[in-house]
Amino acid sequence: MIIIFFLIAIIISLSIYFVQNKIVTKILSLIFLTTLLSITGFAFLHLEEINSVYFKFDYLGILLAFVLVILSLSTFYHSELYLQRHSFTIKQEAIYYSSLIMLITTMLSAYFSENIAVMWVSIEATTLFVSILIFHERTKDSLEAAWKYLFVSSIGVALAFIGVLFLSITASSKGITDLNLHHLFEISKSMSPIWLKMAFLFILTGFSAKMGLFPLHTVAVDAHTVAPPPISAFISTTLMNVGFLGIFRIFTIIAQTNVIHWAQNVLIIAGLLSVFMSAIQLLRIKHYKRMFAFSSLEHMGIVALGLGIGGIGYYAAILHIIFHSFVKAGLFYQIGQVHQFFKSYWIKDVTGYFKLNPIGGLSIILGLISILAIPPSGLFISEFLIVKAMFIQHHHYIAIFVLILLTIIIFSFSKNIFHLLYGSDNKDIKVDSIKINPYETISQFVLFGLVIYLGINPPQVFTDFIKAAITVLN
Amino acid sequence: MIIVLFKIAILLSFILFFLHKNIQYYVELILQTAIILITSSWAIKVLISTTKLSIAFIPFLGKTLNIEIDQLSAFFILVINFTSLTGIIYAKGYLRSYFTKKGKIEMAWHFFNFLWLHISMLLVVMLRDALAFLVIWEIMSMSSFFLVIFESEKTETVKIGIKYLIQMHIGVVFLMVAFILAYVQSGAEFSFDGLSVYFASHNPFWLFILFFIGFGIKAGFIPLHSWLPHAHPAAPSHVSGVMSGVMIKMGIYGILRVLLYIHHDLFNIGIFILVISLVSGVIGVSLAIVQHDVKKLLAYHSIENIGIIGIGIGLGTIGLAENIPILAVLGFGGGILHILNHSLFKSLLFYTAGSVYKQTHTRNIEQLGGLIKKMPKTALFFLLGALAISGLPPFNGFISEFLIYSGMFKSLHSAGLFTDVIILFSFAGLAIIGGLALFCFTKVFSIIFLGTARSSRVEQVTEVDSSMLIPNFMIGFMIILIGFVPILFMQPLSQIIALFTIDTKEIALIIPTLNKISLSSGIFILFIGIIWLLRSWQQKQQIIKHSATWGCGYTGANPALHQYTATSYADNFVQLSSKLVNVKKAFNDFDETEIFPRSREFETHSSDIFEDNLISKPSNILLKLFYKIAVFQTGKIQHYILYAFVFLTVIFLLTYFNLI
Amino acid sequence: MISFLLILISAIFFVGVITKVKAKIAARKMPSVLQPVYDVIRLFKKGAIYSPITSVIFKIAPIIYFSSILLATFFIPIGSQKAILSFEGDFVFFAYLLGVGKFMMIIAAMDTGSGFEGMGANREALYSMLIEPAFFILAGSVALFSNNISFNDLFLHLNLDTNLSYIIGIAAIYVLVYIAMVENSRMPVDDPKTHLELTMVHEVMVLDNSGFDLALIHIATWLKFAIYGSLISNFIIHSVWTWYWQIIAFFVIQLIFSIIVGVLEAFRARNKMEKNPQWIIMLSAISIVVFLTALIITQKIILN
Amino acid sequence: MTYLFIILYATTLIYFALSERVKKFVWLLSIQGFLLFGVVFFSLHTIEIFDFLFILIETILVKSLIVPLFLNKVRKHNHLKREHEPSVPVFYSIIVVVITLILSFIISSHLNSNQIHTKYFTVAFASIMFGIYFIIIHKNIFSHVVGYLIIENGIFLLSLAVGSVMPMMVNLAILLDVLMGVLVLGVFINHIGDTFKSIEIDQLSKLKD
Repeated sequence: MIIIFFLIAIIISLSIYFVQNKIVTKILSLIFLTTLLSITGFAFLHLEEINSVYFKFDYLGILLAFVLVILSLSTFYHSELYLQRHSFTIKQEAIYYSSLIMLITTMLSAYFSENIAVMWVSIEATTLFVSILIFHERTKDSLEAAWKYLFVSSIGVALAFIGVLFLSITASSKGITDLNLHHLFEISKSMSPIWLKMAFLFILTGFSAKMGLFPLHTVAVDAHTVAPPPISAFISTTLMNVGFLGIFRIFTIIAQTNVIHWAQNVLIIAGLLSVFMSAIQLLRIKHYKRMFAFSSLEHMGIVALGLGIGGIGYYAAILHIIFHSFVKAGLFYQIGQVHQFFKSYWIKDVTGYFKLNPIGGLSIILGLISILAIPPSGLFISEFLIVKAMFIQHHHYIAIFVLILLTIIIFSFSKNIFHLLYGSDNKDIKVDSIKINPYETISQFVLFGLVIYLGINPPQVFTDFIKAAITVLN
Repeated sequence: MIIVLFKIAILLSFILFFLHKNIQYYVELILQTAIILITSSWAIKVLISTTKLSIAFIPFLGKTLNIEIDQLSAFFILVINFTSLTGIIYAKGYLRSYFTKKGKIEMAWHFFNFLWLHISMLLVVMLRDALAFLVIWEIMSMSSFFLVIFESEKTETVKIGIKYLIQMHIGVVFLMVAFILAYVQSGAEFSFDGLSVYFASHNPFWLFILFFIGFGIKAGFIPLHSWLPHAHPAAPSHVSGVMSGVMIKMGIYGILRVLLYIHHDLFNIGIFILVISLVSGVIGVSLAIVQHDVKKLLAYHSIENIGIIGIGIGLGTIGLAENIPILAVLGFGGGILHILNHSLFKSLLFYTAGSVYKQTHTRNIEQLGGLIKKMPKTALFFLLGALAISGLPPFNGFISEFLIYSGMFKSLHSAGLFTDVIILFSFAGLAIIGGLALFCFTKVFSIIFLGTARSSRVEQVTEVDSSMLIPNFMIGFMIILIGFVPILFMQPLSQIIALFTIDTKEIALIIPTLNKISLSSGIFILFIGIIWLLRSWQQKQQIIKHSATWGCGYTGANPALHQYTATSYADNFVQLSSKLVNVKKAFNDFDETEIFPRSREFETHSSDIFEDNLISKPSNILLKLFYKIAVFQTGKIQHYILYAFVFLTVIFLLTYFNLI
Repeated sequence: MISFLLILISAIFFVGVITKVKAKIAARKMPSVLQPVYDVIRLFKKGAIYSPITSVIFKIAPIIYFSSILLATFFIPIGSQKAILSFEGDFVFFAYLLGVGKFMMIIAAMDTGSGFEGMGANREALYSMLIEPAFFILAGSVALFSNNISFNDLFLHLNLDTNLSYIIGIAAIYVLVYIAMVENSRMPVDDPKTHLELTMVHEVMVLDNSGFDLALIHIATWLKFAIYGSLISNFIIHSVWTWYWQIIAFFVIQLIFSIIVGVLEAFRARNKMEKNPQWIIMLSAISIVVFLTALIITQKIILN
Repeated sequence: MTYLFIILYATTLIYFALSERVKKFVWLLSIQGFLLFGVVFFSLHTIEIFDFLFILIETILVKSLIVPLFLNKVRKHNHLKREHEPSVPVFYSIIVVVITLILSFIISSHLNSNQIHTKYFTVAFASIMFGIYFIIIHKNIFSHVVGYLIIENGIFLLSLAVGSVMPMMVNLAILLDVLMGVLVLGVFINHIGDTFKSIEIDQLSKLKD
């Protein structure tokens, strides 16, 4: 079934690439979105079922897939706006759409892949397509960023592969030749801890490039700087979820053994360092998209901490990564609008936005509140749960340290955002020349509102899914 | 069902964004009035029928969230409603000048936040579930933050706003940690009621300190106050009126609410509260004296009054601990009554100061003077507020201070040695605070309203229009009512006190005294009236001449040149307490080569030593340090790879040596 | 009621006696004891001059000042003669009532927009602020000592029998005398008869008052003296004495008090202005000693 | 016999550390390819034709012919003669290589689990570590790609260490990785060379804070 989806997707993207016609592109992308929707629905109906050997519709995969669907809809919408407002050749647009479709497809296969190797291959593939998209604007900076992203991700993927090999070493000793997760589960108890540790260490380090976690978080930041806003929205949400999933899968295997405590400590170290890095780097920030990128680093660090702490931390981590996806995407769409006014992402150029575009300003304010995990944002609930978990597990000092860092992040983040919103009116900008339709902002409001709603009053099915997703951990 | 109306009113707040500029205000007014009516009806019901109210509100994280109103909540609901009402009425006139500058959405955003500040304050006192409380608490901070930065054209305002935001966040972090610790160590439900389980089995002191810091930042106890003197001046006056009038009281509410659950080892807590409050009172008012910005001055006075409230609460707590009912009753009684009183006269003062600012466009009192002739009503209301806040009879400020005093004096004999010494210091402190307040408000009133103009700003000033005077009349009425017939408020007060201590018969004992006070106040007014009549009768026969103020024979220059300024008025106090208030004088002295001296400027700046040394310096050091070490995003690929390599090796080694 | 009348009567002569004593010591020809009364009557017959700078505050202030002090006299008992108004904690009301009067006089002085009066006003404000604690601590210690918190009962049950309690009495009287000096701004805080405005406190505040207002202010000053005098007398008069003894004692004490004031003014030089604050704070220190003594008497501090 | 090839492979690493000419890097890469073929060839117990062909393609064809030739094209296209001084002097690099080798020997002997063939593991590990080190010390993105390839070779050896029981799919994955990686990276290098007129990393560090 899912194979069919892949085939359709590949066909669509190839035909877009070769036909290079706006209308056809639109139609085909709509078709693709419908198929994406239908495959996700299909997955929802066939919970926990193995599909075509290497794929499985498990709870976490479906949750993230739904996030992917929602964000794909909005991203296609905003990509359309983005491409309208910049003058690109039809060829470029075709490349843009075809690679975007391929990116979504590969990400979906990464979500649903039940075999470590397949997941690894799909993640490898995402690197290729996303770097094409990063390079979309064909500027020097975009070239540099794309190169960095491509190279460092490849190194990361190579490292991850080493981890996979280590895993297979102990697996093969138990007579498991394929790397299907459910097989690995069965033998996980009897795996040799030393190899598991090596495997986890390398996979964590490797996929940290994707997840945007310390140590390989650096290139994701550069990618955000130059990528088109809709793509940045993707890189820092669904693609990071892909990396998270990669780490999460191996973590679930380890969770069956007593290596778990070691693994959790490693995750805590990585998480703390990530939050610390973003806290200190945000003090020097000069560019709005980089600022958002570093905040993604912070949130990924918190997610890692959530996994590392355990207990309700698991639940909170999943909750957090989902909420973060929505909020961060909304912010990137909005910063795209801001760019319409100021033609720049540099902090020094951008100020007094609230006067120019009040509705956009409101959405930025709402996004700020949400991303800083200030109530009523749902992220507050998840962060609160993580802190609670820290205290329950007697990680008091970690909790205090993290809270201090978060305060510093709030300071530098809000300082820059309020510089964007308020401050001296810029007379040189002709507002009437810019046609921002207020309705473009609706998608952001919907995303933020969704986060608030899911945080304050999550529907039963949502919580059940998350609970089911983490049952393997405890 | 009334709760439904309440929900509808809350939901309707979002309509504001879709309305036209001119009707936004009225819709806001209607919504707020509706909310006021609804909540007040609940509060009054609770206060009349001495029961508690519990209503299902909304689903929250799977559970249903209840609105719970006991006497304490009811009292605060009424206070909040009254001040918010006056605030919104005052806002109409005050905001008129901004209508042209601000866009539709901006105005809507302002009104939305004002409404939500009101709603969130109400919910803060009505919710018990800890998580919901934290959420609504932070919403309160956020909405007030956006109200503070209303005049966001000034970058200074936004800076101040961010400082405020950060400190509020630190406060909520403390609260969160406190709640979590209680939850983790007691395993009870995650709410205020769960605290009682913890306090029953543990030593309450340290957890209470956490709560106190969390709430104290909002209340503005020294040294947690440093946001307050900046935020209040920056905010528009109707906002600072509401913020200073009721929002900072939410901190007091929290402290009282937590105290409700502590039943043992109260003595240290009482001492702690009392000491902090005395410090806040004395230092707050001392710093107030040296301010030239009228709203900043009033902000420091809020700190002082929070101190007085704290003194009452602290004494009450000690009374509970030492089992001296009279001290408990009158301490809490005075403290809680002072919450109401301060909300009244502080908002009155902020509104009148705001009117002055609106007409003269300056907050620096050194440029004002003689305004009583230009805006007499405002002046008289300011005088009323000044007398009341100085705790002078026959106004309301005196009543609450009197309760605290008589509590102290009555319990002197029965209390132990240590308590006696504490009480000694408390009433000495209270007396000093009273004296300093008198000093301060004689200064600020006479510099703003009396004498002659100190700058040209004052010339074209006229009285503000009636819509900005209505709230003053309302508040003035309340002030005088409490001042003259305090017994009206004793019955509800006794119910609130009953939450803290069982035997409230002392409150009955105080009734005759209060009657006597009302009588004396009556006689006082009577005397004034009679003598006034006598004089006007006497002056009918005599000739009344008008001539310039006696100037030691010299009448040439403009009297404004040699009349007293705020600086010179405060000077002899500044000399006394130079260490504390550290006023810096900027003046370049004459050098002997200078035969014909050029014109010179003389100006003084006061700085808050607590803010400088406890807040600003440490945080700046930390930020500088972090800024220095933030060098990891070098832009060179090989460094990026290096991080991964180092990470791998470090983890590997740690694992190898079994460190993790 | 009786106590009220007695205070009024003593008030009439008080200032006269002081001037007489001073004149006697300076070996000058002495005016009649009733001279101040004549002055006041003269003032009542006069019109008034108002500065155009002044506002309604300036007109209302003397009236409020006078009425506050008049009302204050209502709270003062003499020996077993009850005060007209009395309730628990009435001395708090008493102190704050005087505060109202001060407040009004200060802003009235500022109202004239004159440098001199501003000077006087803020000195007055500072000194009255500094004197507050002394009064309250003293009242507190007496309250602690006699377990009563209204002037009536306080002095009724104030039985100075043990030796220690005499210390209280004496110290209290000492403090009260000087509080009276500060409150009425006499020597050593202020010299009413100086001719340099720069060194005045109270006198300079009323430079612009005239006629009726000035008369009120004068009478208020007498009353203040009388009030403090009767407070002092209450420490000596025993409530068990028969009423005529009490009255006689009262007048004697008032006389002695006024003579003391006169002598002080005659012999003692005025403090330097910047010395005044610490001198006033010294009074608070002494009253703290009184408080400690009271603690000893009530056996809260056990000494042996 | 396998040992000989492995030792030779190790020596190539030393030569990598030694050499400064970009051309030489390419040569060494192709040599590594041949050596890898040798390693695999002699480690195969029973020659199944399909396995053999696959290995042949993977090592000889891809690793020692296609990739080096392609890299050479890229090198010519960007007129790369000699690498600038690496940030660490050659002398130290050699010491590092030696240390890496010794370390990897120690580690593998420390592991000596029966689950892997430590003889491969040793060199594989050394090669991976050295690859990372190689990237770190060089300032030129072409050399970075070379380092990447060294790592890939190491991974190839590692997969051998895992044993021939590994599924074909994994080998496939490596192949894809190498080809995709090299081709795309090469294309990008050319792009960069055209746009920046140089492929020194200093040109490529605009994006930073």
